Amino acid sequence: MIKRMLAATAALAITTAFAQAQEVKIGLVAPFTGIGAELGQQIDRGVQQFLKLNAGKIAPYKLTIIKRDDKNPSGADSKVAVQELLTQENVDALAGWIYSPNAIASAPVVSAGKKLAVIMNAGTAFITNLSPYYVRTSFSMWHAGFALGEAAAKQLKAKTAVVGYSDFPPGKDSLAAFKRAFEANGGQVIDEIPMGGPAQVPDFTPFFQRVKDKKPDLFFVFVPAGDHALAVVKTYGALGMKAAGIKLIGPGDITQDIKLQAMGDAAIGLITMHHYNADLDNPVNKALVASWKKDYGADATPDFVAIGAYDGMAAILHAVQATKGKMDPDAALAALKGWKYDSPRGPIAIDPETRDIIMNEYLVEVVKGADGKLHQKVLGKIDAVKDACKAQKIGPCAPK
Amino acid sequence: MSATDLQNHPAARALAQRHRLRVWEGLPWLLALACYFAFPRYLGFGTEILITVLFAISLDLALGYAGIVTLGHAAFFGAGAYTVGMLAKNGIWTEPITGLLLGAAVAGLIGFLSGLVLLRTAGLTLLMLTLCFMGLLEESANMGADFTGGFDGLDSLPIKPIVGMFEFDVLYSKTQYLYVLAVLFVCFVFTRTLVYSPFGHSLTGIRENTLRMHAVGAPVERRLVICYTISAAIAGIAGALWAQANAYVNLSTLGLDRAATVLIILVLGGYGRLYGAFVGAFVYMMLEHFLSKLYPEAWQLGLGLLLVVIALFARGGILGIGEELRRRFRGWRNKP
Amino acid sequence: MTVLLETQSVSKNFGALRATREVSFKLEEGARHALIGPNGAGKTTFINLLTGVLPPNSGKVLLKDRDITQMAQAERVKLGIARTFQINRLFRGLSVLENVYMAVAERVGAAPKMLTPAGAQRDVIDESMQLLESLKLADIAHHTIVGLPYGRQRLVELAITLGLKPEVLLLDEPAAGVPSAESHIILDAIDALPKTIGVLIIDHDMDLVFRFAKRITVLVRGAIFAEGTPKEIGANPDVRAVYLGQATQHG
Amino acid sequence: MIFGIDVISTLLGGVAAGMVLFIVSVGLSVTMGLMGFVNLAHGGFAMIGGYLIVLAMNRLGMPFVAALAIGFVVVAAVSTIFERLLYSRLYRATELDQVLFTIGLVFMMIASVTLAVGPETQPLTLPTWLQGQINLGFISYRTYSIVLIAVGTVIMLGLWLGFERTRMGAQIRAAVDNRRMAESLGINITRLFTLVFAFGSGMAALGGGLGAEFLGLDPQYPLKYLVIFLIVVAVGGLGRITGVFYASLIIGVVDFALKKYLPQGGTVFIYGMTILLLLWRPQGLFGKST
Repeated sequence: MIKRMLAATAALAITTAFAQAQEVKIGLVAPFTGIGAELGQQIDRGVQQFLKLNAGKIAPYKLTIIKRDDKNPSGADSKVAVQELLTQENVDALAGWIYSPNAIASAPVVSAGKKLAVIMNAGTAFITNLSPYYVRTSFSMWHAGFALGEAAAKQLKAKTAVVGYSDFPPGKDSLAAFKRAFEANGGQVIDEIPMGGPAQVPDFTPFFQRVKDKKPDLFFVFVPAGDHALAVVKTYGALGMKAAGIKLIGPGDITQDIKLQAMGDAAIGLITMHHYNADLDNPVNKALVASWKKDYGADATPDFVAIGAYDGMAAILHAVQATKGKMDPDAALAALKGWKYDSPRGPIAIDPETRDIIMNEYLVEVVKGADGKLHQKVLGKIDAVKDACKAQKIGPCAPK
Repeated sequence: MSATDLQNHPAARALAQRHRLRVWEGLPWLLALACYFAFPRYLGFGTEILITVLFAISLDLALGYAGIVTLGHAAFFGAGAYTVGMLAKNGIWTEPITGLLLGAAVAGLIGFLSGLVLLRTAGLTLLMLTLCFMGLLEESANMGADFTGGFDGLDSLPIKPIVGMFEFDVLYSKTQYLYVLAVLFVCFVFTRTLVYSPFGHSLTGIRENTLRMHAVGAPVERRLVICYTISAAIAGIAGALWAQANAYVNLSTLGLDRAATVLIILVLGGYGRLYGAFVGAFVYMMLEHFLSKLYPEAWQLGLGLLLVVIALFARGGILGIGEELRRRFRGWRNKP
Repeated sequence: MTVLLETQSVSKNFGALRATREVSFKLEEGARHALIGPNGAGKTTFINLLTGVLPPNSGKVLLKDRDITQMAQAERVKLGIARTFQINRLFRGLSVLENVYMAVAERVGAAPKMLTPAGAQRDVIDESMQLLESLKLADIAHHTIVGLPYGRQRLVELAITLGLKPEVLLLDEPAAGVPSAESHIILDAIDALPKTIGVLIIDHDMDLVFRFAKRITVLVRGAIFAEGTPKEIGANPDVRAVYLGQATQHG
Repeated sequence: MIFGIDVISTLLGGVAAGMVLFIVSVGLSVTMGLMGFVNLAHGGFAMIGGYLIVLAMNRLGMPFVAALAIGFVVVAAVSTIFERLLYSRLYRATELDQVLFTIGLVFMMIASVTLAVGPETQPLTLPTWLQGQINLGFISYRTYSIVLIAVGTVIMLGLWLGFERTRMGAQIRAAVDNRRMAESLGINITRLFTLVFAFGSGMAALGGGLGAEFLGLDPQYPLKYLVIFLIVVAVGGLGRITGVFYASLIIGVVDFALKKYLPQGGTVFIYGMTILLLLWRPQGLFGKST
């Protein structure tokens, strides 16, 4: 009797919920204060733009975003934020993570909480191995690094390269990826230079002077997106390395769209490999950039961080639709494995084996446009690039 | 005055009863237990507060009682945390309670050795030496990535259940909260005994006037090193708890951020007072957790202002303000 | 009479400044000895050499024929050398009783105890209180140092030193800053000390010096200028010229 | 060739970096030596100066040199108010209270700058005559580095002359060595403190602007560089102008050379070197030993 009554009440609750548009709660964990605040803002805007531009597809569901600040890469704040989102807010899915250490520290909580968790930025390759509920819509450092290593040898016809990197795991990942591909194609990395930590921008002069003395064909740099990249390009210009015939290349972190215009003419001629830039010519991206500038000002622009968030929301929406709003984690994950989507960065998919993203990589050169601003010109494209680290089971990426 | 008069002199009585337990001293513990039942969904955050209290107590012993001005105390927090982390990650030692003792031993040893060398100096030189020593450890942990996990740290530490029965609770941190509370209680009782002992009294003497302590024949340097070693060991326990409760360890346990924050917390609560650590950690972390979300810049501005005001007008921190108010109230009440 | 404390041609230089020059000095058991000299004569430096605050550049310091030249300050205190400071050095945030407790606890070896409360050391408290009573400080025993008048603080300084039960007592201007109405308490306290203790006093107050001392050493520019009974020193024309005359001039 | 282009370019780069350290830190050293004040907010004055200078250039179109002068004057004036109203109350306080007070000030400065200007790095664009490379005959090197070396040398000579040859300099030296003695000689310590503090903060502002090319400029500046400024002061010895100068150059060159030749070492060597130096000479390399 009681059982039947309960069932009836439950059924009633479900029907009312449907009538009111079913709410799906998403916990968004990112740094909204501190040194990463600018990146947190890009995440937030990427999410908001997706909700705005896809309002028609989201109905009849209602996606509620609950933001939590994880402040710094210590891990602790992020973990507590995830705990509280799961236990206090009872969220249906988690998303965010700018910093890799935070995604790593949160992994056990995500596993215990049994909810879909979409990584929108953190790029250390092996993170997706740490919890079966992690799905990544951003990138791993291997995507661009490995592809650029190949292109450097084949398209740019370089024989020697020096690698400079910020001394933390994404930097080391980048170095490993680039070196592996570059040397497999006949190039040689003649020097590897750790250039300080990610927390503060160092004076790059001594490192760059070392590179200049080594006279390589290419100088591959990985530094975290943001203020590091500005200093890199500035020092590159000031030391006259371009004139000395050393080409600066790297993943798109060194030409992040929101920092590009501040770099000035020193950036002209920079060559990067990346999955996104705001100048990409496709209708989805055009619509996004236009809406972005309308909402946040003419100087504002989406960048690859924002795209990670935008596509992350697309993934969550797909899971919501596939589970009819119930967000049962196993069903949601099953729906996302092999999911394909037409993103502002071009076609993307989720690798069913690794839950990591498959996407195009673009070889890009920085040029000065007729409008006097810097733009990114696509030189070439590689289709459907997988995270090479997990694809080839290298080091920590090999499943345990 | 006769001998009994002297024994019953208010000063003698005050000194003889200084260490007696006051009724209100049970309050923090009751409150902490009440929170366990009242806020079961905030225990992860509560665990962080309790660990910070323990860390601040360790600093109070060195800084508040012995007057060792250090900006590098996170060196010992990190030493304890990495001891637990590295032993657990490599499957060498995963039992939690003995893990705490190992963390304390390693941190204490580092405290003892560095104290032997560094505590010969004072003032700015000591401040810089403790700071640089911590920087050295942090940078070593960053570089020794094969052992320490570098910037990413060591994750998913396989810590065994407490006394073989209570599993660590990943989602709600229930077990962690009670475990940390119990360890905090034990460490607190020890520290409280220590500061009211003749040894603790002599530490206060060193803080108040080092030259005079030499002149009454106290082995000042040895006392300081012993105190610093004990303080480091307790900080090591706090760090070890952090690593166990979170099941990971990373560079943030060793950084200037943590060292400066615990200093601010202690001074905010009131140093040299034992309970300043409780008040400071609770007030600071509650404000940070709930206010900083809403007004990040205003929070930092307000925190800065608070520190400036305390440094200028209320040298005893929050507890100092309380004592001052009580004194004034009494003076006012005793007036005819 | 046995010699308690002795220096053998001790010298101390600060760069080019020769603060102490080859001073050979003896302090005997039961001595009431005064060390006087004009400003900058090196009196305090000499005390610092005796107590081990400074190491000498050359020469020896002996305590009961034992060479203590290299010994640290704290160890010398344990052997029975205690001093007061020219400027008060007290535990300003603590009560008068707690100040004296510090010294007594060190002397009886209670200070290193970690696991029993300080308040449980009844013997230390009782002894401290009796000492304070003898210096007429018992009524202010619970006062914090900060609020006390300077004269009272000076007495606490003496109380701490007496709490060490020294065999050799070095008093650096013990009555400086003490109102004359109270200075007799200090002299009375010194008079009440066991007769075996050797006391060396440094002071400018000639009344005090001549009332107290049985022997006087005059130090000028770091070296011993004259030594003798108060009568001899008072009658020594050279001393009058370099020191006493000067002192009277200055008032 | 032992003294190859390689070594010379390392020396030039290191000395230029050292000059920036010197210009920022010299005020900190003198105020700490003179007043015994642990002023952790010194880098904050450098940041505020840097912001004034960059904003004056970027928003008002002011030329670089004029902006530097404005930065110096404004920060010196503002710091006078700080010194009179706030710092002076804490001259007799403990180190801990001074640390707390100045950390509080740093937080307030960071928050104010973030609120007013934003959290991002402020780009400094040097005038064209300072950009690019200059040919010194035996080597082509970054023009701005050479200019910085020249400017730093001139400042050092000026300060040295001021310290050694003027009445004021003599007063400062006397007060650093023995404050009580100086006071009894009738030197107006209060006025001296204010002037020195203002001048030191002004120098920091200048350093913030001149060094922005290397050190960048964002709200976290005062905390990011706090340790290195303190290292320079501690190694140089409190209140010693020549000491700070040599310490800055040593640290600048050693740091630059280590980064260039041993980048794997990170900051370990600088920390290690500082610890050894301070254990060897607790008063700093050029400080007065007690």
